[in-house]
Amino acid sequence: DNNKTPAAELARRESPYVLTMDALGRPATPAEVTAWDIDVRPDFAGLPPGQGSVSDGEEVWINRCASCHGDFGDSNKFFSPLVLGNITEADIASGHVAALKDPTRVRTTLMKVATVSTLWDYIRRAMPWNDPKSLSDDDVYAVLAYLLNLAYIVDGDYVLSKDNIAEVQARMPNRNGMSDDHGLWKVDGRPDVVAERCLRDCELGDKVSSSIPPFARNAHGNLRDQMRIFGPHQGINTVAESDP
Amino acid sequence: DNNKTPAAELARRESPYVLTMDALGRPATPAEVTAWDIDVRPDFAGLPPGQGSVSDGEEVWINRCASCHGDFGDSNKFFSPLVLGNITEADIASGHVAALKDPTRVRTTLMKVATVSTLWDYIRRAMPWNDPKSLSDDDVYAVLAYLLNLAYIVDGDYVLSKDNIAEVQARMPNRNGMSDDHGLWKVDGRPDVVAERCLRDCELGDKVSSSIPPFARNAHGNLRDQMRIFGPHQGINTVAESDP
Amino acid sequence: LASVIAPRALANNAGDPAILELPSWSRSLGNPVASRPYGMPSKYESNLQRRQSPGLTQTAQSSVSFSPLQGMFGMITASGLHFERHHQGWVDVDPRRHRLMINGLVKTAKVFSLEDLMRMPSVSRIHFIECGANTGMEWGNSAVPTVQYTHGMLSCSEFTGVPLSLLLEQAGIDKSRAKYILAEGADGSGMTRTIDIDRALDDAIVAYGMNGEMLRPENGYPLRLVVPGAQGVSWVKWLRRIEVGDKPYATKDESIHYVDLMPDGQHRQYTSIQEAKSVITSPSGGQKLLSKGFYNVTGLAWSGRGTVKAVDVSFDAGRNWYSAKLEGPVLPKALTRFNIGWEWDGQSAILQSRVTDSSGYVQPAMRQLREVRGRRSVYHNNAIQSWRVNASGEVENVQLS
Amino acid sequence: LASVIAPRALANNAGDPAILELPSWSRSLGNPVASRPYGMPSKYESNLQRRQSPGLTQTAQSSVSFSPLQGMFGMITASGLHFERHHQGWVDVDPRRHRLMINGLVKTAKVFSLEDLMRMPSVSRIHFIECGANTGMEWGNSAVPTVQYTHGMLSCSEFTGVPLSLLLEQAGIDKSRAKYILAEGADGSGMTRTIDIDRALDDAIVAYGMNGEMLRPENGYPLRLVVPGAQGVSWVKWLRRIEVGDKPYATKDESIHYVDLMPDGQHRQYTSIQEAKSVITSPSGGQKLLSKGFYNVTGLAWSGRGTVKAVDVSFDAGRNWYSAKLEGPVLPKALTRFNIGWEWDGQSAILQSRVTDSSGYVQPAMRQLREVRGRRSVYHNNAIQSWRVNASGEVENVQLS
Ligand code: HEC
Ligand code: HEC
Ligand SMILES: [Ca+2]
Ligand SMILES: [Ca+2]
Ligand SMILES: [Ca+2]
Ligand SMILES: [Ca+2]
Ligand SMILES: [Ca+2]
Ligand SMILES: [Ca+2]
Ligand SMILES: [Co+2]
Ligand SMILES: [Co+2]
Repeated sequence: DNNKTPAAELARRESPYVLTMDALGRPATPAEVTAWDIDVRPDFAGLPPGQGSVSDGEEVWINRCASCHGDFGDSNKFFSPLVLGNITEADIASGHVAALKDPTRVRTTLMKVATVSTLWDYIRRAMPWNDPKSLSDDDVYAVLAYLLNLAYIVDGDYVLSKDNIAEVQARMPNRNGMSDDHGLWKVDGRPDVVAERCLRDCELGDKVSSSIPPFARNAHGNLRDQMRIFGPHQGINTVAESDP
Repeated sequence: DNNKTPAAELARRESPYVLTMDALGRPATPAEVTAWDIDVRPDFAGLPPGQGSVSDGEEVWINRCASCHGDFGDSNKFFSPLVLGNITEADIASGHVAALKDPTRVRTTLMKVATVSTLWDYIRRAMPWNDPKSLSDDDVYAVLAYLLNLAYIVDGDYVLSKDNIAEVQARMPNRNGMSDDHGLWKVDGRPDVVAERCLRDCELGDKVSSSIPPFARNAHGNLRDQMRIFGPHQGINTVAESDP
Repeated sequence: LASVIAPRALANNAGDPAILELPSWSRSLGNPVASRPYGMPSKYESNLQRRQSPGLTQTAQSSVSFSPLQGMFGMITASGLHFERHHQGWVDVDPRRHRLMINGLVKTAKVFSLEDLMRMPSVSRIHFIECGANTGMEWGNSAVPTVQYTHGMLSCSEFTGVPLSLLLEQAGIDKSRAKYILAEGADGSGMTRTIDIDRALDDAIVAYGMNGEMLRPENGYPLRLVVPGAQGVSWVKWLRRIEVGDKPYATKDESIHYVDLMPDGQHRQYTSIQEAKSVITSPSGGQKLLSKGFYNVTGLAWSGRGTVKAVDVSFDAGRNWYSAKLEGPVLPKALTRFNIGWEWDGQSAILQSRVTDSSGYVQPAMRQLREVRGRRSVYHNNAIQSWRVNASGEVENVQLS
Repeated sequence: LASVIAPRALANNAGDPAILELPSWSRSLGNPVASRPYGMPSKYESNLQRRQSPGLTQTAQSSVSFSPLQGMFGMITASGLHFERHHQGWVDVDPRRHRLMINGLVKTAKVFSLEDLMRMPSVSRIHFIECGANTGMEWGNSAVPTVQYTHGMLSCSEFTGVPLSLLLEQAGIDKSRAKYILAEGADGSGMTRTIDIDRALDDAIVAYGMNGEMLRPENGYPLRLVVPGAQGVSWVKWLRRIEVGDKPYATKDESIHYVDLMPDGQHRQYTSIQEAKSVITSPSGGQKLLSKGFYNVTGLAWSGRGTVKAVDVSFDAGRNWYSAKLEGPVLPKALTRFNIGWEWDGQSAILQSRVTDSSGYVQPAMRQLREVRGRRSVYHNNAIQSWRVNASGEVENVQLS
C-alpha cells in the first residue's frame, strides 16, 4: 500500500537523483523562534519573566477588557462569564469545584480551568479580542492577577509573577477537575459506551421523549426557504402552516 | 462488491417493504412523445412527412441562415464553411471525397457528412442557431434542398421530400467515408497504437521537433497572470521578458 | 402553472405543458463559455447555504455556520458550503507572507515558505472534519429543527499537502523524547491544540489543497493542519507553527472548552477522537414528504477510528433494522454515503440510522450515552438520530427513550 | 518588501520581517461566520480561472473554457473551475419544469420529474470527463503554451444520480432488441449522441449531483448523463430524453464532428472511449522555476478502459523512466494523481509522463500516434506530453521526434 510508506522512504525511492529536500526550508533564527514561540505549558515552560499587581491589573482591565467582559468579568454580552461566584474555599482546598455538579449553576471560566498557565497563555495570544498580542508581559501578569482576585483565588494586594505563579496553581479551584480516564486520545482507545448491533425486535426505547414545541416552530426561520425548491425533500412552510 | 449489483436487485433486497418504484415516474402520453421524439436515423426512421424545393429553400436560407453562414454557405464568420467546393462528380460516384486526403483543402460539412439524415435531424433541432426548433418540417426540407444544391448534390429544380430522400442519400459524396474499424467503441476494444513500456535507454526520439515560436510568446496573454502568484510554479512574464 | 409545481397533474389529456410547450431554454441561444471565469451554483439552489443557528453564540466571529446536509449528495462537501467554526473570525492571509515554523524537540528549528512546502512530496486524501461540538445542543433535548443545525458541523474534502511526518523528519524530530506536538495558528486567536505524536507521525497532513484548489480563507488559506479522525478544533487553520514537546500544553481550547463534563463533576480532557456516527440526511427534520410511496433514504456515516463497516437503518423507532448500501470507495476517516429503499405508507414512522465501524464499535442511542455521560457533556454527541415522519408528511427532530 | 517576495533573503541577521513583525491578521479580529453564505476562493487565487483559448472558435457560445490544471491538486476538480464545452451556449434550466422522457424499445415510455428521480435509489461515483478534442490543437505541432490549454478539457467530480440501468429497467427495456441508446439534451442545440447499450446498462448514471451539490448550470443543471470513460460529448447536459434503439443514430456530433480523420481519407466514426492518458501539471508550460534543487513533480493520469496501473516519469526526454507514486484511492475511469521527486540541477531537461492502464495499454508517444493516424485526426490525442525546463527556469511545451 503506497500510502503506508514512511515519508522519507517515500521521497528517496522514487528517483535515482539525490533527493536533497534539506534545502527546502531553512533554519529558524533565534529571534524568529522567540517571536513566535509564545506558548506556556502547565509546568510554566515558556513563561516569560515579569510581574503585575491586582491594582495594576484593574487598570488594564477597565481600559482593555471591561467593555466586553464587564467590570467584574461577569458579563454575558460578548461571551460567557469569566467569573460569577460559584467557587468556595472548600473548592480551593479540594481542587474540585462542587458547583459543576449542579445543573442550575452557570459554569464560568474560573470554575472550569485547571491550569493557570492556560489563562496566561491565552490572554497573551488572544486578548483583547479585537487587539490580540498587544499586551506587554507585565500587563498580562497584572490583568491575570485581577481576574484571579475576582475569583477570590488571590487577595487584592497580590503581585503575580513568574516566581510565585506556581503557588497560584496550587490554589486553582478546579486544579484536580480534569480526567484522562477515557478512550478518546488514542485511535485504539477503549470506548466508554458499548452498544449492541441488535437487528430484530430490539428494545432501545421507542417512546418520543422530546421534540421541538410548536411555539418554536419558526425559531430558525422559514424552513421552506432552507430546503431545495423542488424534489422530494422540500421544506415545511413554518411561517404559514402549523402541522395538521 | 456492492457496486456491481444489478440495479433492480439493489433496490429489492434492501428492505422487506414492497418496493413499488413503479409509481415513480408515469407513462408518457402519445402527444408528449411526439413533442420530443424528434430524431431522424440514417434509415430515416423518425423522418416526418413533408417537402421543399430548392427555390423555397433559397428564400428560407436568405431570411434565416445567410446572416451567419453566408448566401452560399461558405462563410467562416460564425462557423466553418458548410460548403466550399472540393467535391467532384467522381466523389459522388465513389462515395469518398478525395479532397479529404489533401491537407491544403478546407474540410467542409458537406465534404464530411455521410448521412443526409444527419443534416435533416440537426437543422430541425438546432438551426437557426439563435432560434432553434422554429422551422416547420417543410422549411427544413426546403432549406436542406438548398444546401444540397449548393454542394451540387441535387439540381436547382429539386424538390426534397420524405419519398425521395433515400435517393439523395445514394448521392452523398462521402457516404462511404466512415469506418468502424477501431477499438474505441467497446470498453475492451483493441487499441490501434501499441506502445512499449520501456524503462531504460529507450529510444522514443529525444530531438525537439516543435515548440512555440518567440513571436507567439504572448499570444495567450501574460502567462504570469495565469499561474499562482506564489509558490514554486509562478508564471513567466511573457509581456516583459523574452527568454534569456 | 399548476403542472409546473405538481408534475403529475395533467392539465388536459394531451400531456404535461412542460413537455408539450417547449421551454425557452430549448428554443434559444444560451450563454457564452467563461461567462463566469469562476463558476457558481444555479440560482435555483440559493436556499442551500451555510447558516448560523440563531442564538447559539453572542458574536458572529466566535461562532459557527452549518453545512446544509439536507441538500447534499455523495461524500464530498461543496467547498462553498463547508461549515465554519471560528473563535476570532476568519482572516485573509497573504500567502507570500505566510510562514510555517517547526521548533521544540528537533535538531534544527525550521522555517518554510509556501514555495518550500509546495516543492515537497505531497499526498492527497479524502477526510471528514467534524467539530467536537457537533450535535452538542441536542444533549439535553431536541433543540433545533433540521439536520443542518443538528449535524451540520461536518464536512468532507480531498486534502492535499505535505505529510506532517516528513516535515518533522526534515526538522530532525527527537523521537526518543517527543510525545506531543503543539499546533498554532496565525490568526488573531493564535489557536493552539495539543496533538498526539502518534497521530502526528501517522496520517496528519500540513495541507494547502482542498477539493482540487487551495483551501478557502474560511478554512485556513493558505495552510491548515489535517488530523484525520480528530475533532475539528485540532485541525488548526492558518497554521504558522508546530512545536514538538514531551508534555501536553493545556491550551485554552482543550482546557476550558472542548472538555467534557461528566455527571460526577469531573471534565474529561484531551478527548480528541470523533467516534463513529451516522445520520439520515433525507428525509430529515423540516422537510415535508408530499406523497406516499417509494423513497430512497440517504445519509452519511463516519468514524475517527477507521472505516465504516456497516450502516443499519430502522423505520420503526429502532425495533427492526436493515442494512443500507454503502457507496464506495469506503475510505478511512472519511464520510461514507449510505442509501436504502423505503416505502412510506402515509402513517407516522420514526427513522434512524446506526453505524458500526471497523473497530467493531456500534453507534449508541442517546439514552445509552446519557447513562454514562449525563446530559451536560457538551461535546462528542454521536448518538443515533431520530426523525419522525408524521402522517402529514412533515418530518421532525425527536428524541426517544 | 523584498522579503515578502523572496522568502530566503533575510533583511538582517535577526530574521525574516514576515516573522519578526507580526502580520495584521495575527493582531486583529477577523470576519464573521457566514460572511459569504456560499463561499469563494481567496482573492489571492484569482489567476486560477477557466479561460478561452484565443482564436480557437469563432463564437463564445460554441466554444470551450479550459480548467487551470497548472494550479490544481489531487483528483477532484473544483466545480467553479470545471471546463466547459458548449455548442449553443449554456442555459439556466428551471428544475421544477424539467422532465426526463424514456422512449423507444421499452414496454412503457416514461416521464420522470426531478422529484421522481431523487426518490429513486442513487449511486455516487468519482469519474473524469474529458472532451474528445482535448489536446486536439497539438496534433500538428506545439500550439499552446500551458497545460491549461494543452490538456484543460478535463475535469473530475463525484457524481450522484440514478443508475441508467435502473431507469431503463423501470421503462421495461427490450433487452433482446436494444443495442444503442440515444441521449438528448433540452438546450437549444438539442445535443444528441448514440451510446453503446453495454455502457448504458453498466456504469452510466443519470446524474444530478456533482461534488456534493447539484450540477452547475454550465455542467447541465439539473440533470446530465454520465458515461464513464466515454468522451465528454456523450455526457449529454440538460438531459431530457433517452431513446432505446437497435441502430446507431449518426447524430451531428458523431457524424460531422467527433469523427477522426485518418491518413487514407476515411473518418473513424463512433470512437467513444477515451484511452489512457497522463500529463505532468507542474512543472509545466508557462511556469518559471526560480531555483535549483528538489521539486515534487506532479500530474494526472486516467483511462476510459479502467484504472491507472502505473505512471512512469522521465526527466531526460524519454530515455529513462521512473515509477511515480499514485495517490489513492485509484478508481476506475477517474483521475489519478501522481507524484515523484526530482532534483533540478539548473540544466535544460525535458520531462514526460507515461501511463499504463489496467488493460495493459501503454500511453504512446506523439510520433507513434501520428504513424497510425496522421496529423489531422483532431480527436483522441492521448500522446505523451513533453515539457522542456530551460536553464533559465522557463518551462515550455515542446514536441519530440
Ligand atoms: C472586544 C471584546 C473583548 C475584549 C475587549 C476582551 N475580550 Fe476576552 N473574550 C472575548 C470573547 C468573544 C471571548 C471568547 C473567544 C472564543 O470563543 O474563543 C473571550 C475570551 C476570554 C477568555 C477565555 C474565556 C473562556 O472561557 O474561554 C479570557 C480569559 C479573556 N477573554 C480575558 C480577557 C482579558 C484579560 C481582556 C483584556 C486584556 C479581554 N478578555 C478583552 C471578548 C473580549
Ligand atoms: C446566428 C447564427 C446562425 C444562424 C442564423 C444559422 N446558423 Fe447554422 N450554425 C451556426 C453555428 C455557430 C453552427 C455550429 C454549431 C456547433 O458548434 O455545434 C452552425 C451549424 C450548422 C450546421 C452544421 C454544420 C457542421 O459542420 O456542424 C448546419 C447544417 C447549419 N448550421 C445550417 C443552418 C441553417 C439551415 C440555418 C437556417 C435555417 C442556419 N444554420 C442558421 C450558426 C448559425
Ligand atoms: Ca532553503
Ligand atoms: Ca514553546
Ligand atoms: Ca494594536
Ligand atoms: Ca407517478
Ligand atoms: Ca426516435
Ligand atoms: Ca422563436
Ligand atoms: Co473532545
Ligand atoms: Co471519438
